[in-house]
Amino acid sequence: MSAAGGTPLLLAYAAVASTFLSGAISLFAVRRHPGFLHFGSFLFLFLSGAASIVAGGWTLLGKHTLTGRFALGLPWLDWHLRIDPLSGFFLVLLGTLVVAISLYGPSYTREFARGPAAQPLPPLGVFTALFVLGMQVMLLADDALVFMIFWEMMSLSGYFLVVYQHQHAANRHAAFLYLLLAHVGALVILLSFGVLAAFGGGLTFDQMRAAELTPLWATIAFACAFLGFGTKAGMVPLHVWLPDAHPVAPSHISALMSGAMIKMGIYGIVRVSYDLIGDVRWEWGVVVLVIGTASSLLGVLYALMQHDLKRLLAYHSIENIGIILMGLGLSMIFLGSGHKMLGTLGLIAALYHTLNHALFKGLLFLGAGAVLYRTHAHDLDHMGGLIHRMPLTAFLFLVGCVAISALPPFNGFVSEWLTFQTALQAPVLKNGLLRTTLPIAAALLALTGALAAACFVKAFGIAFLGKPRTRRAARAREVPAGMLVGMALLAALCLLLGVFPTTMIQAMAPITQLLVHEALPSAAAQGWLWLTPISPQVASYSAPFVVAAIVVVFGLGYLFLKRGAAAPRRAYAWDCGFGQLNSRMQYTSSAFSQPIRRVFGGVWKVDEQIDTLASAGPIPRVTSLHYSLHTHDWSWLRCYVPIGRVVLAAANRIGFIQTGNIHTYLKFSFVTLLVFLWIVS
Amino acid sequence: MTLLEVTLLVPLLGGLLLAVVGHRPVAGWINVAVGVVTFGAALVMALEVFARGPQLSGGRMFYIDAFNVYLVVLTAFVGLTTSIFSRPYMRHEVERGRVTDRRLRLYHSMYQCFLFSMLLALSTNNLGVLWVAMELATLTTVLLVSLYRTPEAIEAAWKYFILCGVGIAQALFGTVLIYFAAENKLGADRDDTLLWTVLHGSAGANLDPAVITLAFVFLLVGYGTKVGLVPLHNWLPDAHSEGPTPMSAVLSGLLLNVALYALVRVKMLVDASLHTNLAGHLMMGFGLLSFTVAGLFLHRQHDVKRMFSYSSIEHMGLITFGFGMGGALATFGALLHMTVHSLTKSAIFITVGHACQLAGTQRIDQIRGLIRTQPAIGWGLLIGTVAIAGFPPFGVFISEFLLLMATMKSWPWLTIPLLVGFGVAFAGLFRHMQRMVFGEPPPKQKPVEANMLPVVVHLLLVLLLGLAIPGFLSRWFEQATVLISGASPL
Amino acid sequence: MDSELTAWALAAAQALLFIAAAPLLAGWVQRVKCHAQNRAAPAVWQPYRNLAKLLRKKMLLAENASWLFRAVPYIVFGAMLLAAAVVPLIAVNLPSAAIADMIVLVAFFALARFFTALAGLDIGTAFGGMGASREMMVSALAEPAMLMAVFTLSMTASTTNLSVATGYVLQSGLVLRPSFLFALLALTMVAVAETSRVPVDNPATHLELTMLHEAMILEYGGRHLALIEWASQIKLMIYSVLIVDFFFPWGIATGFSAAALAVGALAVAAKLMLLAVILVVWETVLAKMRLFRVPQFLGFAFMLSLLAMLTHVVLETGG
Amino acid sequence: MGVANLGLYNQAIILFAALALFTSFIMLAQGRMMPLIFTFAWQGLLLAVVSVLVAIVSKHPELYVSAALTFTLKVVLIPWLLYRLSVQLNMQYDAEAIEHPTLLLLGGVALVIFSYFVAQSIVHLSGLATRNTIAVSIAIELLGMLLMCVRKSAVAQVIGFMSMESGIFFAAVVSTYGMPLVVELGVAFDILVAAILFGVFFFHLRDSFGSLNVGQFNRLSEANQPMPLRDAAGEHSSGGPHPPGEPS
Repeated sequence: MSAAGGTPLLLAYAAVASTFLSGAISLFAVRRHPGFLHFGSFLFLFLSGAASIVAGGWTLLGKHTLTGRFALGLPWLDWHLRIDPLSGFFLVLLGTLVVAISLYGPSYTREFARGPAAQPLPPLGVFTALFVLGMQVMLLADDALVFMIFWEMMSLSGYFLVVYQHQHAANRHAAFLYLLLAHVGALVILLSFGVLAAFGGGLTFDQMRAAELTPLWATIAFACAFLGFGTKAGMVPLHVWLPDAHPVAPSHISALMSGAMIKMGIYGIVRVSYDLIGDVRWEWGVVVLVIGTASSLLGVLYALMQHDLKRLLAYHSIENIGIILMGLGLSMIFLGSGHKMLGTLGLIAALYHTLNHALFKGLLFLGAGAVLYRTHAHDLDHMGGLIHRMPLTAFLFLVGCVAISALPPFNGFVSEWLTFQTALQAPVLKNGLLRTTLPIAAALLALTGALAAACFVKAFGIAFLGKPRTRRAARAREVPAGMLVGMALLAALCLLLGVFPTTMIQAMAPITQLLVHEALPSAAAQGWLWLTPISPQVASYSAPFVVAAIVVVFGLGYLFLKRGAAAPRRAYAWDCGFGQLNSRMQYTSSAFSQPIRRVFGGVWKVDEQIDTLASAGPIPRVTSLHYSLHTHDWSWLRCYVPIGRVVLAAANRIGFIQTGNIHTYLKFSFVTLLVFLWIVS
Repeated sequence: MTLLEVTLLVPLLGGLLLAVVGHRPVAGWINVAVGVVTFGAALVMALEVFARGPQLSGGRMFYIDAFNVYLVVLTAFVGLTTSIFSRPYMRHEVERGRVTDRRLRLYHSMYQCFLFSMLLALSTNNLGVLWVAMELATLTTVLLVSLYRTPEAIEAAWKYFILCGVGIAQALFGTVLIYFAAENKLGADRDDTLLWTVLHGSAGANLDPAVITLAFVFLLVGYGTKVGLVPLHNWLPDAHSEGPTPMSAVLSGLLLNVALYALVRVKMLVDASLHTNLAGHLMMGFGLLSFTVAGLFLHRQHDVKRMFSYSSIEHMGLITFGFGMGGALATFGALLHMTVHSLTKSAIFITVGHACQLAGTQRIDQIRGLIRTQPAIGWGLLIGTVAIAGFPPFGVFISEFLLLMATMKSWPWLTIPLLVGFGVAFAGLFRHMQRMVFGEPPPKQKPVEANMLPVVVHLLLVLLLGLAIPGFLSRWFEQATVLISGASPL
Repeated sequence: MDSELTAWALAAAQALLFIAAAPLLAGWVQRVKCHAQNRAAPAVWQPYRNLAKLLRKKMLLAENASWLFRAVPYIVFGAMLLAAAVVPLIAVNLPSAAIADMIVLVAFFALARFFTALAGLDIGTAFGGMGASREMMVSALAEPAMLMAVFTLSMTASTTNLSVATGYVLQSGLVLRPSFLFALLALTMVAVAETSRVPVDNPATHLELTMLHEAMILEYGGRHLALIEWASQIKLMIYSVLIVDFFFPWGIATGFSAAALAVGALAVAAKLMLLAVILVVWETVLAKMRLFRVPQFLGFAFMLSLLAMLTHVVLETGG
Repeated sequence: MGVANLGLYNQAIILFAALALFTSFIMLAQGRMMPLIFTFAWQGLLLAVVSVLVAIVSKHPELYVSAALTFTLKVVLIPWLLYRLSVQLNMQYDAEAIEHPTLLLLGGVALVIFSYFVAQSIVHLSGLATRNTIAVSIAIELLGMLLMCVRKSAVAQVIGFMSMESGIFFAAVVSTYGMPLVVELGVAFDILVAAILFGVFFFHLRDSFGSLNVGQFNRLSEANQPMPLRDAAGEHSSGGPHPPGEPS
């Protein structure tokens, strides 16, 4: 590696080192001086985040590909590290979130230092650091061993973070499920690497790139990788761990998990299928597209039924992973059938959405954390009216909602728009089936988008608007500045990436250059103002204009309508003559989603209980009425419960070996002996 | 007197000494001291061997090569750390009145004799003496298993005694057959014909296949019983769960290794003379069976020590599978796995011992909230389990990684049962683990005096092995791998 | 450069004309409707009078209305303004069309709807929530149908740019495309749902059980209400213009000569008047359907647009 | 070669081997305690005699040692030990009912055939005229194991164990003129210790179980033990649908 070019890698090392320091500080100092967590651990976390942003950005813009080695690991296999545009891109993503949470964390973790949810702080700091460390080094990994070590380290420290508040059985269950699926997934990934290594004759990624696979084995390798990484990414039907695990972790960790960790699954899929295996086949693309579509649709439908804010957000992660996968699938289809440019477009759309989702999902989880911090409520129906008490948080959360609902001018829209554009190029394909399925997938994507909008109207509306539903919500205060800064950073980025997509896409060119040796020259052909992915004739979008127009309307409104007009008078809303409106007359979250529940009947397993308490007397009149609604996940009931049953049944049957009767045991060994003697002679 | 003699004699004399003074408070310290001396001698000897290669000593009675020298060191080391742990542990048991002075004396002296017998088994050059030492190991531990004299303990000890006795008898028959085969190839000076160096030398190549095959079957069933391969494993959970915890630690940490060592030695002979892969296939089948069955058994356990003994069976199965598969990568992985497993597992048993004293029971459903009551124990148990479940950055992961890779290379479809096995075993371990470690502790649960030093040391070593294998160690492994599989992974 | 400038000027002018003409269309529909239901009809200018009245009115806000509630009308109006700016009314090839394509257009509607629904929830009355929830449900079903229909056109014209697509249809002359037939039907049904007309919604009613759109904006008054009303009139106009542009583009100006523009203006005016009459007939003969019949209605629309797409792929490109 | 044209000594060897095999059968069928012990002693005696004979035939003086070892252990020490114990535990008169004795004996016969079949593949190595006695030794060993498998009484099991040992010894003698001395001594030592330990255990067993009937030992059985409780399974992935993950 060239002397000047070496710096990004060194920066990355620096990032890793400071993450490590942050962990070490919490391990040794925090028990005695909790202050160190806030001003030592998180400080170094901040540095590490910044360093990895710089390192990643430098590599990305400088189109570097640098490698390094450490004499660790196996005697015949050093640790190979390498930073290239792809890993650089993901390092930037990770770093951004890390910076955000390191600003947000110090105030947020005070909650755990005392009060009802008091927990020992050192584990939190240590495992947060290990979690980030795992992801950073995993991104730098250039051989299967290092990759797997740090991949598992990420999963494992994630487990400790999920189970951090281990008093609740629900948390333990969630953590267990999470770790189980993560472990199995990791083993499947291992198999995929095993195939590549067997053909490439070595565990380093270079050897794997060189491997000449037969189509069958290539498909097997891809399938293993897709399954394994998909488990981490949370694609349907391997997603069941996600909505359990993400909500129960501390919120800044949930932000990291939903924002960064599941993206590592995407990274893995891209790395293995585009980089290591190399020649992508369109059949894979179809599978990825179908699974992606299913994930996005089911994800959002399940999200609609949730009334736990963080759980709702978790299901939206599944939805967005689905959208990313759709982009990848389209790109694979086009690449596999020889349309490089469109393949590149799909890849860009997918990666762009990965970054966007990291930003707004991080923002939303931090916002949910802020609400939790003040109201200690997970349930939407215990919030309400917060926009009056915590206006800034409300505003930032709203930004997140608009962005994730794919509404212009924010970033979520751009990437979905790119995905649409890719899908609409279906006519260039020879295969008639694909030509029809791609637009249908696009239409389902539209459905997803609309449902997501509905879901976030519900989330924001029920949580922040209307009247406070509980006393705690009524007494909430704005959160400390640190948390606001953390969220504001992400919100600003959401807007920026939404308004200047052209610049961003230009910056992402090296990635596609690296993976498919193609870029999108046309994207910026008309200058930064116009985004024209394919050609100005085919499609164009100009976010700056949108912002300008809305600003103009506000300006005009101010000039002509507001100025000079008398200050508005406040009055009570019309109460139909029933006396004062109170907070219980508002729509609840489940009421809001009830129409949609009726429309898409069979998607959920709904159990709905209404228990009324009637007073005794000649004419019993209902004194109290309690309505509860739980929606269960079919894939859980249909796939996982049976598997668990089978295992337990097997474990139950197997007991017969251990009868406790010595004669049986003797007979076992006697028979074994005789059988073997008989075999050999 | 040579280092080897020191390594062998010190434990023996220590055992005799402790047979006299074993009940005194100082006995615990003597135990530790003996351990220290043994370990020191073993280490220096290992370095010598490492410098000068294999060496014969004691009139060709003893043979030390790369394969067994690191096992000798491992045995001495785990023996030492366990003795460190057993001092406070046994004191606590005495206070609880579960152990009288006589039994304490018995315990201490038998502990050292047991170590002696294992070291003898490892270092001898004579297959016959190897057998004698193995039998001796059984005899010395039988009384340890029944130390508490509860009906369960007695029953467990009886089963252990009978089953291992029978198994070992088969092994003797196998040895006789090998001798038979060797004797009529090189009829001259009869006392040499059982010497490993002679058999494995040029002479070994042309032993009669039929006899050797027969012999291997007997030896496999015999030593396999001690390794704890399903379906010969039944003694193992009982013995582990009923005996005192230090004994469980050395049983699963060391004895199983030694038995497996014997098995592998024999396999080397058989491969040399047979030129088919019969032995390997038998071992693979056995290993895979044990691996899967033990994984299922993990789910149905109520007793924490019993659970971990099943996990030992599982890992022994995996190692046997690895050795059976042969090939440089697999063998290297298996050797590494032997090491990390015995380190981790003994650490776990040490922690479990303290945990049981803490909770006053071995029943899983009555152990709660360790991490709250005594974080050291809670975290120790948690991290130990994480390590044994094969999570990086611990060494177990590396060896499992290598084994999986090797399997993928030579038997791709066998990776699927392995995968399922790992998943099932993991679930079995953690579903119990979480309930013991996490949650709210029962009202009046007090911390106990615990010496976590051994645990920390073991786990740090395992961690080190996971991150980087030191040069000399890796060269040992490599030499051993070359010795066993005839090829080098490097 | 100079032509560039004139083009932009024209674009601006067209956008202004668009929003200026929107209430007129509404008024026309109203008037024709009254005639059809033989009631005394208000003047065509009535909507202007209403808007003026509302704009003059003094503001009255619910006591717990937040800043969001007051921001929403401007956002909604802005979104509609943008949408109006990109739809070719009297001339194609205007530069403003490049700001946004069909998909973005749909997204503008979604943006407006999103914030309207939030405003509905802000006050915390039961009606607001009800309206918001129902509106989101309906739109969730309408959007894919609409996009599907739009995709059919864009796949035919191999562009999603409105103006380019219109130009394509225009210069390819009269081609009988089955896909366009289905797409037209689907788009019309979606338009009816989206502009909250009978049978999906009834803009005239304030009966709680039937309200969708009205329920959300129930708490608005004064200039806010004016902006929102105006925005929904623009929306109606946009949909009508889209339909006539895509399926009957003839007469729309391709060059910027005064004559061409005049012709274009006249043509579109005529077409819109005709369309309004059809709409009125439709609204008069149909009755409003139950809320949970709406999904079938929109499902049928989606089916039609799917059919359009398939016929396009199967019959028209012979793939 | 048939028996007829062997030397007298070899014929004697074969004869005694056959008798030893017969004694194992007797042990298999013998339900009462004392005769069992005596039969075992007889078997030891026969084996000792055989090793002496082999020593004479093959001029291997060191076989006398192993003969002596066999005699002292199998004929004197162990039977005496067992006798003393069963007197002390006053069980010298108790007998156990063997279920389906005929079936058992037939099984024994089958084992003999099997061991002959196994031995076939290896006997050709042995230079001895009496090579087929290897089959007998294997048979004795397997029969000993069979004895352990079917007998309920601890003493019977010990005897079975010991007769396995003697079978192996016998194999060593007839196939290879015995093992190297050090091994023989080691083995003998182990067996001695084992016998003593068995003695110790009889008392423990009696104290904690009240009888030596090992058939009743099933405190450590897992077969009829239920799976861990439901709430344990609640931690497991088959814990069924659980309420949405909000803590509390």
